[in-house]
Amino acid sequence: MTDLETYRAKAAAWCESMVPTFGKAARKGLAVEEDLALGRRYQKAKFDAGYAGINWPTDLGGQGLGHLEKITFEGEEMKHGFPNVYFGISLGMPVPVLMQFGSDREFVKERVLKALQGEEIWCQLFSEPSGGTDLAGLRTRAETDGNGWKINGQKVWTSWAQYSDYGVIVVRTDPTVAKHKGLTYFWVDMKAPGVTVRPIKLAGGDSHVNEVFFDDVKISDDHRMSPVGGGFAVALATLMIERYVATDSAGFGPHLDLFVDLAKEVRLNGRPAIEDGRIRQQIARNYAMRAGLDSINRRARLMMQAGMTPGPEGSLNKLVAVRSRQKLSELALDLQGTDAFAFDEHASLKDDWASSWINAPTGRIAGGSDETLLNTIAERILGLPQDHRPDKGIPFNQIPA
Amino acid sequence: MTDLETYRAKAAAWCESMVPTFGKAARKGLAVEEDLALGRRYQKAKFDAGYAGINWPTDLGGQGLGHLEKITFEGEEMKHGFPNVYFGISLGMPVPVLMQFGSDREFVKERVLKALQGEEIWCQLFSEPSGGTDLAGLRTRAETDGNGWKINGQKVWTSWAQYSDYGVIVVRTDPTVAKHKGLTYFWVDMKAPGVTVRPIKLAGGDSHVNEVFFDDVKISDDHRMSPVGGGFAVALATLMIERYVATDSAGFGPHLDLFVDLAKEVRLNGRPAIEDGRIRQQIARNYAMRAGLDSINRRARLMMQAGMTPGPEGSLNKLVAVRSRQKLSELALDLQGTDAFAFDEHASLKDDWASSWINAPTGRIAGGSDETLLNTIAERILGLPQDHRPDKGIPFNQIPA
Amino acid sequence: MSILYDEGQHAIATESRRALEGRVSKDDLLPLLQTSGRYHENFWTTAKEQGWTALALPEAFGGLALGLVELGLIAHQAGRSLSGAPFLTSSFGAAKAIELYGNDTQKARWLPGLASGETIGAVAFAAGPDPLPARPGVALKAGKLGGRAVGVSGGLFADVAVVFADEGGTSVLAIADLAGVARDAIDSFDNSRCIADLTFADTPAETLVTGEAARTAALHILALQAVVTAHEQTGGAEALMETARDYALTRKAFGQPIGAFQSIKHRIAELYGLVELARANAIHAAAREEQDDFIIAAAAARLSATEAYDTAARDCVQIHGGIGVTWEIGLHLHIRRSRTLALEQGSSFFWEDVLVDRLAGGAA
Amino acid sequence: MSILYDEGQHAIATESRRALEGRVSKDDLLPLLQTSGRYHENFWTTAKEQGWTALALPEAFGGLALGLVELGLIAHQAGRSLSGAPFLTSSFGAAKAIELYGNDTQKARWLPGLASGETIGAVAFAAGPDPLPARPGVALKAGKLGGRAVGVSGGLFADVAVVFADEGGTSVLAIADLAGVARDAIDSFDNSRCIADLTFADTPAETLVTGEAARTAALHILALQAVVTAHEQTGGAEALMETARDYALTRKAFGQPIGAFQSIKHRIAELYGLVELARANAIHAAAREEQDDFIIAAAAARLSATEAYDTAARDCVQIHGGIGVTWEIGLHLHIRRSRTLALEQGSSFFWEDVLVDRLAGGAA
Repeated sequence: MTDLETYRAKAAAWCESMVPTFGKAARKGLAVEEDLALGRRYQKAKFDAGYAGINWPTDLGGQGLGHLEKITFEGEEMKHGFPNVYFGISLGMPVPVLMQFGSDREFVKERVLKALQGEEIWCQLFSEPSGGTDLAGLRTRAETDGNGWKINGQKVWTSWAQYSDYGVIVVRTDPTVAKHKGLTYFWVDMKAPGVTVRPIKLAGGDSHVNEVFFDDVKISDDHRMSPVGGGFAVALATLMIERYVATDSAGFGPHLDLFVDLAKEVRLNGRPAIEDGRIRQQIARNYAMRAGLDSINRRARLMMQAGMTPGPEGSLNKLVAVRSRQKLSELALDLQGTDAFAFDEHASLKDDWASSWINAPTGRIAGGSDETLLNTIAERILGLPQDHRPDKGIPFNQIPA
Repeated sequence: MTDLETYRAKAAAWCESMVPTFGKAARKGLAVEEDLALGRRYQKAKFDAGYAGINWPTDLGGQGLGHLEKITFEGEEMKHGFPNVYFGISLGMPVPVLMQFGSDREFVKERVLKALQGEEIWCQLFSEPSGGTDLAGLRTRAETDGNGWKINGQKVWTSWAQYSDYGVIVVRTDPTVAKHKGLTYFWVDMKAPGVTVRPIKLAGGDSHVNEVFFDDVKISDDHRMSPVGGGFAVALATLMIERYVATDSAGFGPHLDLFVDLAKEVRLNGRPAIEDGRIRQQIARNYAMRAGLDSINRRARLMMQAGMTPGPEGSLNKLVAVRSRQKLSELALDLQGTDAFAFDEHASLKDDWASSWINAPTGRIAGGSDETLLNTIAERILGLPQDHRPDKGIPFNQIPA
Repeated sequence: MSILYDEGQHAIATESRRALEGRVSKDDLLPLLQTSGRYHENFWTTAKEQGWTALALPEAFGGLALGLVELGLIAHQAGRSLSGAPFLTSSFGAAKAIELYGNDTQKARWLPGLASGETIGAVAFAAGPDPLPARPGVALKAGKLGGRAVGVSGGLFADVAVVFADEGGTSVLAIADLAGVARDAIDSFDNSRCIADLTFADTPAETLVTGEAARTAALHILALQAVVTAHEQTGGAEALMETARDYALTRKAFGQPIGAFQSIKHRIAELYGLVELARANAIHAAAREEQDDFIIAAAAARLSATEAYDTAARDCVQIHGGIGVTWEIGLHLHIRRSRTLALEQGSSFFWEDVLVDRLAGGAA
Repeated sequence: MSILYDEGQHAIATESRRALEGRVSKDDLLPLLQTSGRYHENFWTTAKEQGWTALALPEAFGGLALGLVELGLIAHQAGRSLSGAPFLTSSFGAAKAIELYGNDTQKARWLPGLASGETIGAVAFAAGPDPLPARPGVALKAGKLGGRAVGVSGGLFADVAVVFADEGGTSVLAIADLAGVARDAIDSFDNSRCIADLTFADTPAETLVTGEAARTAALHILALQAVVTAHEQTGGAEALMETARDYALTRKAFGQPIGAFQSIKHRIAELYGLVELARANAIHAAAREEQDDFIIAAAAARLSATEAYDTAARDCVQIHGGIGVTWEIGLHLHIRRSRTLALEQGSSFFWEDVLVDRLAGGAA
């Protein structure tokens, strides 16, 4: 066995051992708050076993291993449905950015350790009501206030803000310059006076995203994580990290095997559905698409292993996989006919077709809509021109609302 | 029987009687020039029988009947594959525009009569190499020359120009104003000195379109059919007429019955293809789409009959039907496997899948690409904003090339 | 569309639209999702008051003797404003089965109530994936029904059901009073449809049609309902297309309305095409009720309408971005409804097969 | 892609691209369309000179002992520049059949010529719609072949064919010298493929495999060829995607490059996605030649590649507008080739069935 295979075997064994305490069965029927509490205990267990911050520096509580060990562990972990969803964004984007750009290193170390152990959660305050795809168009502002700053405005779509202790935030500090030049990046205490979090209920019924209101929220200048006016670059760095978050060729929906199983069970036009060309075509096409994404992902891993930078084709996963998951889930409901009506709001996206279907629109929009992803591919990879943007280069406060 | 049913029956009988002389069998193996000569005789026969210019005024040689009689006759006529393709554009757009905008009425009458009898053919000189979808961006220019004008420049995609006696043309007479304001509309003698026609061979092998070069072509001012600078409006009127040219829910390709027949003949995965869900799905989806288009067309006819203006949904035919014909033709080839290789360049689009397939791209582009049609629907019907057009309002000679 | 609506029909469209827009709103509909066993009573009261329940039934039994074209107009408007109960279609289906295949006693017993809307009808043909099973899950024996009908829309409140059942190996279309029948409410993603599993146990039932004719009759009833549903789906798709357009005109990104971006405007233009094709096929099918080609026309209408509503639901949300997936904006009411209606009268797979069997002369 | 190309493999890609770009152009290829019975001799000479014919064959018979991965690299480049003859795939298929299932005498007789390219091989399995018919159209009886193999790519010039035939009701894979066999050139939409109907009449042939094993062997050969073809299709799709991008950058409408319109730029971005998925699957399949899951990987590669090339051919022309459908610009060479390659190793229908049979454990 290679070192990595040994590592995988050990990780698999540990994950197995956690199933009785933290697995799907243990979580069944828990209210969100109870599940979160269980999640914090799971995160602590991960930390104690050396599976938290796998590729983070040891002086900040990490394990000092590589990206490959991290995704190897995650590959094993995702098989069991542990309650780790509350920490995905926290440890995925804001905390790494804090590690990179936080100025007070003692403070940083303390926060990172608490986040790794599930004691504290961080959120990321980027999107605003006025512009989902247009990050640089944000309106939340910070004005100087003595030696510090005073924040006013509103963020939206902030995942897990209701359980967060801290957040990273991009705000406008200068409305008189072009829109992407007047932004600055801070961290904020989510429990500070003037911060109000209001959960947003989503189409599928859950409420993991929030509106966050800032009403004269005062912060000192040591909360600043970018030069004044230099926040856009740090925000982009955060988004780049987002790209490397685990991919899933099933589009975060059920595995194709489950569709094959369904097609074997159900009859269509008097024969098993698996014999029907329409179903066969969907299975074959989805298999080919997912196999392609898997090969791209495997190649990216091999490249990282060889010390190379993976190609831009990794960006296809989200676009292609989630969009096709939506249609496949619809088809699975069609196959079930009137049996499909029975619906469990708390069923898992990964093994329930109705749940996968009703949450698919959220998946397609979160982390970049299809249109945004296509623009990115066209412009960044293929060198095609940017769309017309009438607000380009115009001082922010002169752009018509 | 209603009057219209009587009319249809009579038209059907006449068409039947023409089959021995002008039908598919009679045309088989003819060179293009021979087929054109046959076509001229057919057009004369139509004129003599009272089926040319059905809805045109009687003082110009027409029959003075309605649009309904016209499309009724055409419905019968199209069943037989007569050699009428050479006169479709001539009598469809330029000659009607001449009737409407030609100033010398004696001249107009003479031309219309000759065109109706197949003696003369008119073409329409609009598109230019620099801009397929951007009519107002044309560069061919006419400068004043004594009392008349002198034309220089190049047109392209001009159907049947090589057999045309006359053409209508839009040219730029003032490059110093915004691009759609400096255009003027003329007719030209295609045999005049300085006119050069060069056929363009198309992907499918035929050459019905041409490049036309104008080199100091002199015309007198009575050739003018619009105010100076007012040519864009007349050009648009021509294009509006184009919309009402006969529609075909088969996208000008084979009827769906032929696909059903094919699916009954061939076997797929060990069973007749007609039993395969993939094939059934294509048949059903195409049937539903075409049935919808047919219903829209029938309703438009009923509205005209009732003296009303048909709705804008008639514009869907070209977009939807031709695009889907392309894929259906591909599938038909797939179904034939290695039998599909045998290819007859002269086979008919209406009953040969390979011919339909290889000419489909031309069909999708001619008369407005998908993108242009979608823009038109979005802007004209739904009121969505125009795309960004950087050249809007800028004097033509100041637009960067 | 091979008919032109006449003045009376235009009036029905206008009047029903006005009535529904005033009385049904997403604020009423959203709470219904979170509980099973409730429907939008105001919607159903409106339907009864306006005579929509009576519309397509014979005058002799309190009906208005109009037809599928007129009922389609109502269904279109109900689709636009998201009707709050499934009975318009299910009661119509049950009533038509009784009108076409019942005897005078049966008609006299059930049709007046169904016409007034006081009686609610259900149609229980499907067995899970199969809208018209070769071997139904409910059996008729000596005038009594036994077995389970799964996922019956409106079943929770229906007084009478037309049931597709098995009687000693042959099919039978039967009618049953549901008074004593056990119903289990299904918690569905679209709860105002009042979907229930019906458990028949020695339930008295009367035969309407038996044998191969029962299958033909059941398909005819299903097709009638499918045409009503196609209008409802087209209405829903149309409303979503308009919502998407309105949003694209007002919402700005990068300094211009998002409707100026071709990815958005072309998507909406494609929806326009799907809606118009669905509309044309739905109206055509409604006008062919009495003709030989009715099943073909109904299948085409059903397929176009399902495609239009499914696509519009997907795309309208996508055009809205984040706001589109919030509970409060209520677009998910259409997402849910589009899927319910896609399943209720048989999936697209079923109608594709029905259509192709007829186009190909019965192959497969 | 589950392998990374090594340095040698990168060199093969670069070198073959350079060789082909210098020697094959649309000006050579266009005239070949208008006559049957001619191929691009310079392409084939290059293939022989560069050792591409020998690439994946054993050293003992003059081969270079490289594999499908390397041959795939060549095929990708041939697809980019539109190869002028089909023999790279057909000779490889015939050679592999002989290498894997032939005896020493057969190998010694045929492989050296196939490796040098002096001998041209063909594979005659299909009967019209069926790439691997249950009852082949050619029969083997007492060591002689009779019957007609329809639409054999390369058949017009092949010296030897591997034939899937019927022998008294069971399948057989046989090898036949084509010296005396009658060939009728097919006038096709892609004439440089040298497609012919082969009429066998008392043609001596030797058996390679019989019975169920013959079918398995034939599918394996078809899969090997499909993987080579998938690379060629991916290359063609990639070239079209790049052509579309380049055109969108230079062509202007309404005062800006048409690539600034989202309908154009998103279409090209979608092509990018299709090409990368096809590439990933093709390389993966090539690397799985010796593994249990080879047929699955080959089927996935084949499906992705066909979709990518078909779509790229449709869209690239559409993006070009009128100029795209002219004879001279030559995009129709890709339109034609995309369809030829989609048909040559069995249509997508066939490979969908092959794939699903395996994923579902042999159902249907």
